[in-house]
Amino acid sequence: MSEAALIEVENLRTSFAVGSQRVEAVRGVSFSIAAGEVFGLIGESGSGKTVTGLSLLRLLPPHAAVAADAMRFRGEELGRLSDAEFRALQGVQLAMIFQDPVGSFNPAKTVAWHLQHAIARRRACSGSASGSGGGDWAEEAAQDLRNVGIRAPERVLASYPHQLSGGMLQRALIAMVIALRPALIIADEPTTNLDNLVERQILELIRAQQKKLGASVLYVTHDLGVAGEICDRIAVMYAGEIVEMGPARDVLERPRHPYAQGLLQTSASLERRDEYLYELQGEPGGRGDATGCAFAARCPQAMAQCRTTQPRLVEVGAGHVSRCLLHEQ
Amino acid sequence: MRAFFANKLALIGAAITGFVLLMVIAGPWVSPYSPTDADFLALLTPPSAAHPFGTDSFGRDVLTRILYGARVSLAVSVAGVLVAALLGGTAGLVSAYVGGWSAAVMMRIADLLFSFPSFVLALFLMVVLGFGVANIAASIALIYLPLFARLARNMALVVKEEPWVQAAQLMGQSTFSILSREILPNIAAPLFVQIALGIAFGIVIEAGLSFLGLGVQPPAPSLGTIMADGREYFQRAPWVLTLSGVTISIALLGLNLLSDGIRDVMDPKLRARL
Amino acid sequence: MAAIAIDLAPAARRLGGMVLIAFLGAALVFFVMRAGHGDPALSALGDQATPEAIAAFRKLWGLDAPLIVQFWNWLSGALTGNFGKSMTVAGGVPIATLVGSRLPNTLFIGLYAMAIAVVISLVAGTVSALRHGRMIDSVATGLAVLGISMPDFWLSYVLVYALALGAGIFPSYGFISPAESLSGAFYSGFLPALAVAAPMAAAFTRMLRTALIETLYRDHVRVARSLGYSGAFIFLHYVFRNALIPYVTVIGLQVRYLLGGTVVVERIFGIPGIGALMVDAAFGRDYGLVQACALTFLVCVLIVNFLVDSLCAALNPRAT
Amino acid sequence: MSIKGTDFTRREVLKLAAGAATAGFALPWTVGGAFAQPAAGTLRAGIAGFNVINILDPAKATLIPEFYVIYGAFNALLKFNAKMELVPDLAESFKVLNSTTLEFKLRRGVKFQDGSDFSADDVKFTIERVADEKTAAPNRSKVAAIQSIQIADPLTVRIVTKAPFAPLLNYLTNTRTGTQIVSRTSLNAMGEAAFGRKPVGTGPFIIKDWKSGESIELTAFPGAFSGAPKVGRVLCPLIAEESSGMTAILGNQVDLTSTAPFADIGSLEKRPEVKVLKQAGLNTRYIAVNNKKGPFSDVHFRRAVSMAFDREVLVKAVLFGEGVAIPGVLPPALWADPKPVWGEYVTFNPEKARAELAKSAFRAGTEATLLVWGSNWWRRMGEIVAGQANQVLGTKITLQATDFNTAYSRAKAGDYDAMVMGWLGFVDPDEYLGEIVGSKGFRNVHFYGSQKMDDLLERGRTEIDPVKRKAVYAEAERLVAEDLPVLPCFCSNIHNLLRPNVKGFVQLPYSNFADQFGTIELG
Repeated sequence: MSEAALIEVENLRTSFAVGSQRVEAVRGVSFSIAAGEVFGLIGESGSGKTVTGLSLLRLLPPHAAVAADAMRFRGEELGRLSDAEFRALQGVQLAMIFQDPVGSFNPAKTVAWHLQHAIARRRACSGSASGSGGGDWAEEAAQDLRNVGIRAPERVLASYPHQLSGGMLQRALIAMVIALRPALIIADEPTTNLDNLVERQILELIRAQQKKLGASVLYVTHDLGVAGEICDRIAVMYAGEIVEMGPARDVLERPRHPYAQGLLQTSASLERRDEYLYELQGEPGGRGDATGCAFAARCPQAMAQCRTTQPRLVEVGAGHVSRCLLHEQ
Repeated sequence: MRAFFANKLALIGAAITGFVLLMVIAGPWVSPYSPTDADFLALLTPPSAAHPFGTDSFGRDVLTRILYGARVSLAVSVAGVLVAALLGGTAGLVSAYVGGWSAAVMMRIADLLFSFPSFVLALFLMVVLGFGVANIAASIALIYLPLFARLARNMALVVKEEPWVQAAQLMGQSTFSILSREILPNIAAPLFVQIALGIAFGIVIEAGLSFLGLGVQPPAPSLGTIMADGREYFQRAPWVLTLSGVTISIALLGLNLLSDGIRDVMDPKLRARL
Repeated sequence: MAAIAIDLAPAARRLGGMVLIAFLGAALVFFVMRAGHGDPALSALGDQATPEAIAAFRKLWGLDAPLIVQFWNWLSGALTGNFGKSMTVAGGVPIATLVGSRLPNTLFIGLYAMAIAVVISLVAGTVSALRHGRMIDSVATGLAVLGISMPDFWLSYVLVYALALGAGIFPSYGFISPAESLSGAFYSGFLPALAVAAPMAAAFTRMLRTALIETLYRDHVRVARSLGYSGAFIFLHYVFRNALIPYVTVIGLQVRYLLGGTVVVERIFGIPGIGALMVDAAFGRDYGLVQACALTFLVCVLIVNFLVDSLCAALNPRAT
Repeated sequence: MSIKGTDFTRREVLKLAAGAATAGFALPWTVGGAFAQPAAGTLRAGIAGFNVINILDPAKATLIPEFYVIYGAFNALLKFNAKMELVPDLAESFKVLNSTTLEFKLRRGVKFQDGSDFSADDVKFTIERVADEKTAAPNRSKVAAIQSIQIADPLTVRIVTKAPFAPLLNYLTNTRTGTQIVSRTSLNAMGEAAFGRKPVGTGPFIIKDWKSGESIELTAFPGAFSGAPKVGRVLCPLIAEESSGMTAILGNQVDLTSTAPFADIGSLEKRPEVKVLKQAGLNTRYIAVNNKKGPFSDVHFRRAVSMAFDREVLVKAVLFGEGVAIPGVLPPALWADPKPVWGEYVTFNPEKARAELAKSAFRAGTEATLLVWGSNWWRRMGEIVAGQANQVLGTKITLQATDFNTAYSRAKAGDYDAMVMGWLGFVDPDEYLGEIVGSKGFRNVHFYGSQKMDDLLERGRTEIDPVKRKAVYAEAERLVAEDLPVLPCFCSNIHNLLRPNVKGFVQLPYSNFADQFGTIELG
């Protein structure tokens, strides 16, 4: 892992207590994100990509257990921080943009209230006047909204969440997160609920803001097209594991793992509006034998040994790894 | 069902309610005493092996009277609440689904009844209509009628818009069949919870009225009349008021825990989190 | 001006509806009361009433007029604020004076009970919601259910014997009107208010707990966490603030039971309130007084409902 | 995946709870302060078991709690002393001029509470007012026998009756008679309605403040002819429930109560914080029956039921021993005769009861309704009578609980079979027998009319000689036990509870109260 990495995760394991059992949602995930890099985490629903993000931010409920060999932010081990110490990082260093912009806002408060408190928090953390701008929070809030492409910030500021459209709210939410000037933004499918046109705008917005602030982004999505547009590097997750990781271009143009290939084919098939949609067989996220490859049961290229041997991540290109026995042959 | 068993309080409530019901149903048969046969040689004897709850001012076995009394209290309450649920529920359903001015009038009447403080309404009716079991049940019914009407109406208004109801409408199902087959089953759960809660509160109303001397006709015992009686000689024989009071609390505790449990189990949003 | 008129229209309509309901209720009371047994003359003149005395009494109070005439007389008086005089409970005292002197006591006990219930439920509901599923939640929930399971008249007795006659901390009987001494009213009204409050506290606690748990898991709370806001800030602005609407609604609904409960404790503790007055009036067949008390209760419930609805509307930005 | 993230730490929870608690409790408890104890020199005399006082004009009052207060604000010409002897009060002396004329010498220098002088004119005014039909006084019948009232001089008044009228002296006492002397000038100045709220008498206490249904406040009248009271102020809370009266005195919220629950007398007598006064009271409790219709119209049926219940059991279970069984309607205390004659039909005897039933037109299985009302002990009375009668006779007498107003209006209308009934506080046998079983008696809701009884009662009214009069009423009582127009049950003790520091209260059997306040001292 490079010295310049903003965040490094090694062997992250997250499990949930369900009844008397524990269900593993993330099973040994390792990655790192460099400063200013957009890192994509791709997979179907239930693959563990969202849990990975939430684990990083300590936002999981009490019945979740998070363990990792290392979780370093700017070289500092996050696991060693107390809740109070960690809270000092939340928002101002590590922030998250959630999937559902409508639900992300406190319905009883105006957009202005949200921005005001976000700005106040940043100022409190960065030491009163030193933050960019200083001055009146309302001015700054309006500027933040303008930055995310809102033309009439005064109206939006005065509005309650239910009075705004989803796209507008997502912009406002991004503005709120940006107002905190975090070093790492975890974006959890922020465009899923939006229509196509707005999705493009939001993506551009995130990219632009990220560049402007020099922030890193952990972009969680199931949409390969989106990932290709915004990400520098990509990790494909399946059943709680990273099955392929590498530069976005490499992974999307030459996927090596059968699952990644399947995903890509589905996506392409969707894009071409094929009469017969290409589909991965089997239950999404379903795990095969605990002893073998998680994907074996659904894998069109599965071999006998796939069910008995756990594949390891193997280097398949420059900075490109994949977890498949095919590569080991 | 599993969620229900996971809810310990609900289980305790079910156990208590079951026990109370068992005692109320079987107790009078098991008891060697009659609730009305007096024994003037054994007035106000303290609890003993022969009379676990002691005797009252007539030398009657207090435990036996409580068992019979609980039966009366429960019956009065159940009757009142069921009538309220039936009439109020129907009124609410009809007004939500059919509408029209008669429905509007029904809801205004419900509003009117709903504006009376509950116990004031009951008390007033008892004084004017006369005391007695039927009138207590009627009072309880009148107190609960608007509640059920509103509940049924509000829920039916929501369910009415559901696609399967719309589909049934398009398929030309009769209004009655839509109400009974499509809407009612989907609003039944909260109604049941309200019925359980209502029965508990009905017992309180009965007991309160009887406690003030406005309730059940003597010599039939009810929990309230036993308590009222016990209050009169509390200094001398504290067990009568105390034990009947504790009994009513236990019965209510069971019913309340149970209805809480049912509600938790039936509320999927809450269930996911508990 | 026009704009204001438009804004006021719904409120005026509501107000009109309230007045209508109140008078319909009073009419109901009027006719039901007269359909029942009993005779005010017997209450006023008592066991020694002679037929002549009864006839004179009926004439004096206009009870010999046709029912509809009596109703009209009452209604036309009531609409102008003249509720007549008491027949049998306080011979000749204007009913408005009677009700006016009693109302503050009932309101005091009611509000006191409400305050106790709110305080208890805020603490118990908050703690059990935030620690839900754990020991303290079970204890608090259990206590809440126990509270509902103690009918007010029974709890009154327990309190009198435990805290008044037993421990000697509170008076066993009697009430000092808040008009006389506010601290005296708080002190002497504590046990009755507590007896009324307990079942309500329990109901409020359960409602608050449910609403808080529900809100606690809404997305916006997690978002607030992700921004690093403090627990107290999040609880106050994100959780509690949004659980407030169902909580306030339930408080409004409970007013019906609250006012009912005051009737019982007023009698047991000897608090001169509207409830006790109405019981006496009903027993004495003091028709006008019963109607006035019923009307007062109705108006109280309607006002509280109106306030609660307004508060809910104010709390809920969607309503504006 | 529905993973939601939030959890509050223990410390946060505690902080929030503490915050909520202080926010809430700060409101009521900042006032704190001590419970205001009434000033020294105030007697707190609780009227327990009643909470309605409707009017305090003696001519119009009917309820016993009204008289509790009237006793202290007024005087009558006569009163009873501690031995229940008739003694002069506003009169200085009286003498019998002839069988129809009484002459009263009035006390000199008596002032009304408004400062005006008391004279013979007020006596004439008072009694004529009660007798006037327009007043519609409930006690009119008590003075109906009076032909004229003559004022010989300002301090001498003669009362002439149409015929000899034996009860008259009793009817001029400060009891439930309505003949308490009111001030003509005050009443005329104030008007009837205002006088009913704030009456003016000669008694030791002035009615200062009256909160309907709550309390009555009295202040001492220093100019009272009976001497200035020793306590300056009396507060009479109206306590609806007798048991609340008891908890009030145990909790030191009152100093004195007008009544006490029968059941608790035994245990209260053992407690140091209260003193229990008790004696046989002037009252009578019976089962009123409808002599006009239903099974009770049959004298054999009445006798059968009367023999089917045990009055001793009633005393034990209803009164917890606080009273005596009686064979008629007269309370034993009225005649200082503790051993009345027990006739056959008022003695418990199941055998004879069944034999008597056989003689009647009704059989086992006969249905009847017994109305009960009021506090619990009245219900218990009905329960035992009905229960025992049903057990012995096989009848089906059911109870119907209701309130007094309903019960009494039904009784007056003749719409009942039987009801529990009783009267208290009267001092003349004619008030009991005459009104209850006399054919014109207004308490005769039984539709009983017997020439023989009426003749006896008339003799009782006109017989001035007390010994002969007593014999007449003894015969009337025997007739009651024979005809059973009502089914006699028992007479109960009367009780007052006092804090130990209350001195000077003399309990009288007619349920007196405020008449003693003038002599009460708080130790």
